[in-house]
Amino acid sequence: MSETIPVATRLELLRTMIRIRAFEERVGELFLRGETAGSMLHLSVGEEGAAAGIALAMQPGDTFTTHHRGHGIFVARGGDTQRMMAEIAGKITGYCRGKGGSMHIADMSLGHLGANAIVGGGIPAVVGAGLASKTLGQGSVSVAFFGDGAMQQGICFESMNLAALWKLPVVFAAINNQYGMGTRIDRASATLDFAGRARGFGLEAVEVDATQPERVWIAASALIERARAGQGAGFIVANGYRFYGHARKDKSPYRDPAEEAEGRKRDPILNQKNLLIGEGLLTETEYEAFWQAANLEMDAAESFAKQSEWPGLSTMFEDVYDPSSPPPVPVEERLNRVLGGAL
Amino acid sequence: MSETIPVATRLELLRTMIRIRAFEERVGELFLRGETAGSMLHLSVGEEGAAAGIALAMQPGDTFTTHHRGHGIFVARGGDTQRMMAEIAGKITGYCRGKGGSMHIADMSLGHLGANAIVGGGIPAVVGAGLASKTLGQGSVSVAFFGDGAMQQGICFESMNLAALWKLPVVFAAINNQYGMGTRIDRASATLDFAGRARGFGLEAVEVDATQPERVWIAASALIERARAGQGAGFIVANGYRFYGHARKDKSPYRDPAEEAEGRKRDPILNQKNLLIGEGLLTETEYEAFWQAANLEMDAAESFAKQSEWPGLSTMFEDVYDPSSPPPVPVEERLNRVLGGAL
Amino acid sequence: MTSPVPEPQSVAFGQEIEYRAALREAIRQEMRADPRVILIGEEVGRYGGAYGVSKGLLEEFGEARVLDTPISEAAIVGTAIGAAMTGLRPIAELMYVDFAYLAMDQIANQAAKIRYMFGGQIGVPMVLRATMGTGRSSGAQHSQSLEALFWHTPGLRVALPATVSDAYFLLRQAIHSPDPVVFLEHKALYASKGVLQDQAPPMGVAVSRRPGQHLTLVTYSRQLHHCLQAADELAAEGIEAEVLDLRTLNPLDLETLAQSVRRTGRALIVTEDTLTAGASAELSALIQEACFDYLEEPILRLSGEDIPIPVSPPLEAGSVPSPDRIARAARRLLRRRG
Amino acid sequence: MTSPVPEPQSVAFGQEIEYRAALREAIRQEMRADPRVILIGEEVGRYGGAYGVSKGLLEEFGEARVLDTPISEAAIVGTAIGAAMTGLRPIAELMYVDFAYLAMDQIANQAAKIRYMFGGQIGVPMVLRATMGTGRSSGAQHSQSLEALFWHTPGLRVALPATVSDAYFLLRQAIHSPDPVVFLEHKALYASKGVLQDQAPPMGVAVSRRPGQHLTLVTYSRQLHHCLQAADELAAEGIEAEVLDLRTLNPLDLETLAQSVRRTGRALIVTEDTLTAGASAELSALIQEACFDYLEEPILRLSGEDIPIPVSPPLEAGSVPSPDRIARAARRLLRRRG
Ligand SMILES: Cc1ncc(C[n+]2csc(CCOP(=O)(O)OP(=O)(O)O)c2C)c(N)n1
Ligand SMILES: Cc1ncc(C[n+]2csc(CCOP(=O)(O)OP(=O)(O)O)c2C)c(N)n1
Ligand SMILES: [Mg+2]
Ligand SMILES: [Mg+2]
Repeated sequence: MSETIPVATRLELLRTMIRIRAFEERVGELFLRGETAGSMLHLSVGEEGAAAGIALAMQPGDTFTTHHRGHGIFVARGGDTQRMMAEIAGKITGYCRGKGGSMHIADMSLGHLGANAIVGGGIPAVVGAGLASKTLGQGSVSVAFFGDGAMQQGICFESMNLAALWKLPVVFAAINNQYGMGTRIDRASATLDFAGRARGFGLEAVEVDATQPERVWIAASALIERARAGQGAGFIVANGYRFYGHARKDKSPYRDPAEEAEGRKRDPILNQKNLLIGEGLLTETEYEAFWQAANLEMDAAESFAKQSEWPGLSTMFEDVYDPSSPPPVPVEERLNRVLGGAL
Repeated sequence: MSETIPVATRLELLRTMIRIRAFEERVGELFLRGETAGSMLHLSVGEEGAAAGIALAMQPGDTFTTHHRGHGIFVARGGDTQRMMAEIAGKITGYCRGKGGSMHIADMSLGHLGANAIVGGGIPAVVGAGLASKTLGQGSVSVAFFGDGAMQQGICFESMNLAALWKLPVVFAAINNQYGMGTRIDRASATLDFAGRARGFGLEAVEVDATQPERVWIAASALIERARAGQGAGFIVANGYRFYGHARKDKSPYRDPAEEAEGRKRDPILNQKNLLIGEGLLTETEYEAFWQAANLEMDAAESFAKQSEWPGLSTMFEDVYDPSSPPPVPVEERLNRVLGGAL
Repeated sequence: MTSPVPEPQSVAFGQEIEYRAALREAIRQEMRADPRVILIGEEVGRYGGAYGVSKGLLEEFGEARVLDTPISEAAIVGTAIGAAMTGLRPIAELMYVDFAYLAMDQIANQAAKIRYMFGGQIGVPMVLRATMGTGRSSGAQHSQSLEALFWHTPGLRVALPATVSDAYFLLRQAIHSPDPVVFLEHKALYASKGVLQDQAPPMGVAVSRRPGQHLTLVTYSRQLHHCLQAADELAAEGIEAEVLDLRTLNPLDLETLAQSVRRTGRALIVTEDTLTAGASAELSALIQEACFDYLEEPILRLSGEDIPIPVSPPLEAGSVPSPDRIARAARRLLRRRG
Repeated sequence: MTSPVPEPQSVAFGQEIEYRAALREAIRQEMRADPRVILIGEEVGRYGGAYGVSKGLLEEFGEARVLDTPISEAAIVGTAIGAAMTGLRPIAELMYVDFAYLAMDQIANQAAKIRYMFGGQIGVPMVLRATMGTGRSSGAQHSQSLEALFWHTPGLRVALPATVSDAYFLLRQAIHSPDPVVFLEHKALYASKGVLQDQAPPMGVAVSRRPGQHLTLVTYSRQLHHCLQAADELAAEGIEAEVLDLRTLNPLDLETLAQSVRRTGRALIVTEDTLTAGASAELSALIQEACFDYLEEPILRLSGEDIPIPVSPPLEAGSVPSPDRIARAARRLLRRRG
């Protein structure tokens, strides 16, 4: 297990987390102004350490699935923030042509097998991706990202067992932000030792502090490379805190204000900044420059999303089936056929 | 935890196991002669120690669900072998009026919430029964019986977590006969430490040798009484061997003959017989008398089943809904209405 | 979390209230009347329900009867089944009906079949509440209308209240049902308001929400309101549409339905679920069977497009029936042969 | 477990073989032709499949391509989905279609919707095989016919082969499909025999299995054989029934169906699934819409009773259409108005 971490990676962790937060804050604003599509927007502010730490430990060609709070992970995996923002706004230029929105962003070219609005729904796909990697000798690892809430979904354990049984190049990554919606983990889970639970399914399992992104990166790298080497599937739980409510408008009345204040102090960005500044690897100016660049990037993403068009009504019928077969017949056309007397 | 076991119970364990085996052998013969309903019949021969040991540790009023290999458990819980055999034969006098067959025997008066043909399907119901017991102060414990195969079904773990989280009077009982159909457990499960897996969900967990029924009884009693006392839900895995094939006609070509021969030597009935004879608590004559009584009981059950009637065709429409509302309209009657021009 | 003995508080009959408040009051009244009634599901307690239906119930009835669960849909339904078989009267909630797919074994292989498989020994008196439908751009996994699945499963009752009074009374009736009831609440209706009447017909009775002699609009749930709007538009043009609210699909009031269509000779079925093999197919088949000799025109179906629900607002809105599209179809139905 | 290079063995075209052998040969041919094709499910390997379909495939293709799984239906389907998205062409097997209820989230919320939700970026080229239907007194949880669920789900193809040739060719076509195909094999057909033709029409083409001018019997899967028997009986009485085998519900060959009913003026739909909101409802609605002006008689549905499937043999047999009941319904359809 490598305990050393290149300086470039240490800086990249910080830069990535800043980009994630800038992205999340920006889409949060758009949401509040009614400029995103849909009633739900889940921000990963506070959890950037888990996303950046694990995502940067992955290699090009690796695949992954994410959950409803998955923007940050994809930003860290190289997602195009313009197309992401356009998708969240429901525009035709978005990753999914406006059909998927915030909870269904995907990008096959970057190995993103898709975000999922079903808690736990995207987990077994990584078992399949791991199987394909092994069978076809692709050399890739597949990582499932999900929240602590998914640790109570049966599919999570069926998937773990399969991946471990078949020694697939797969890693399960639970981002534990202490809550599933309004339910604190100790009111949802009979035990809080998620790593122990995963060991019960034959996984190499490790628990890390998500607010220390370098520790996340080191632990994730070890698991991912172990899995890639054919030594078995792994599990990592990264513990952090959800700074905002469950969805953007939720004020989390179910959380203790003292707990919240405490939780928000555990900021992975500040932790990493202080670490790097402390070691003389970063200056305040450089830190500010990261932010400026991130904000400029998000300005561009925002205007791209705004200037993009809505999808045309007829696109609705596209993408149900492969383009080699005809699209579904619109209801309107069915009525025409019936009333016109034609078939 | 009580390590003492009354002599009466020790003898009752033996008598019960003999009745189970006599029952299973008998329905197996009926099956081979084509005198049972349905293409599937799963016998628990070899596994009587798990059934008797756990079932006799339960109290009147306790409830339970079973799986597709559940005859033995219900015999041990007091099931009427005549009505059981009639049900297996598909007759109107059976427990379920011939509608359920071997895999769906149930008896509310004895707390049998039902056998299940879905592997794992009956498990969550005991969580509900435990909840009702706790909420209404019923004082009962609910036990889910299932095979090792169900240890790979997600619903099993969701149920375990809930029962542990809410400290319900519930016990999960896995009867591990080493195989799920043709698949040996080590080809189905990434780890074989099922008790450890259950602990990952907050359960008090214990592993026992199912071919030593007294040990099963002692362990089960402790778990059941602990659960009844409100100290939390439990898990017991009882390890044994399936003497016959998966279903009555399966010759288990996928099993190593040496393994089979070895497995069949681990006979819970002989173990218990030898134990009791060795301690001078049983004579060969008394042992034979248990068998004679059991065989007579099964003769009576067999003739009851044979002499019973098939259900009349119209019973098909009964029991879909509560009798206070009308039954479904038969297709025939629908056609009459259409063709008669009446509604 | 325990509460003092509840005030003998009466419901706001005759007043205008929200659909979600009507649901809440129904649960509250039943929980007060019967200690066996419990509410179980994700976020039903502290959060008060994803759409606020159960706000205040945890405070009144305590944690033993209002149970927040982990995210384990299959176990939630399975737990409700076991509880219903052993003396409780559970109201289980799935936050979105789309999640029923995670619990379908418990719903369709267990709850629906237990009475039958066990030869009538016992029923499963539980209610399964869930949010359905489009209207908030929630995407393909949070916007479905899956009533046809449940209707296709013998043993399940299916209720789809469209009005405040039905939200209240059908839910109370469902809680009293000896058989499992799938109770589908449309997300676009939670904030809708209406006068809570002091009574409503039982399950299995369709209600004519508007008389009319030229055609019958057959519908339920949110599309009732679209149909009523369309009927108003049509009335201005001299077309009088009867608007029939089925309220429950199982039991179904085929008689009222058949009588109306026999009178008008024209039927337009309006549902929000995916058209193919959906609820409107069964309704069309039933009407055809019962009214063959009376039909002036083909029975029409206006339902959701045969596509997953897209997020983008214009696409989502365009994928299900609207008042405008209903009115247009109705006009064409009357115009074809003069 | 690895095997020598397979013999270039040709399939038994022109010979009589069993339905299950036809399925096996289809899988074998595709696995030989394309190393990306894998078979995954419970007991598909060492056991050779619960109904013997995959006997010998493990020996030929090895453990890397014929994968015995734990009893984890949801994960089996989910794994197939992920594999299909990353380069494999999985054939996943559910031992009984009743178990689809355990995997419905993966089937209906994931496999069916992935192409759409992700804006067409990728499809899920997988086949989901499952055993359906009555005939072996297997009870309420092992005997269902759930094609309507899949047909109601946009994004899924649905195939229901009735003949040996269709078992072979439709399965090969399904493996080539860029979209997920639910492939339903009737348990009462596995041991049936027929001549394996050297070709069959593609998915989406209905086949007239018997010409006739008096009425159209519309069916698929096992009920095709019941319909053909009934048609023989009827022919002896001078009634000529056209028997239409739909073969696939999605895509559906509505044109052939409509043409036949327009010609005969009478349609009797025969399916084994539960009648209410089942496949026969959609077929009835479609025929009514396409043939309204041509119908001499109401469209009839002969389907499974609205009950769970009972175990007791006389009840099970009485709960689904039989040749005798089909013939009787057909006679009445022709007799009503002389
Ligand atoms: C199957 C399913 N059940 C319930 C929900 C509703 N829901 C969405 S997010 C969420 C909480 C998830 O908690 P967690 O997995 O910890 O992720 P987090 O939101 O904390 O990132 C719930 C209950 C859902 N989307 N899918
Ligand atoms: C959900 C489900 N999947 C598969 C099956 C088919 N099946 C019936 S029994 C069985 C093996 C079960 O093994 P186990 O749980 O160990 O019980 P055992 O038969 O060994 O008693 C299988 C795969 C089923 N009935 N239900
Ligand atoms: Mg969380
Ligand atoms: Mg076993």
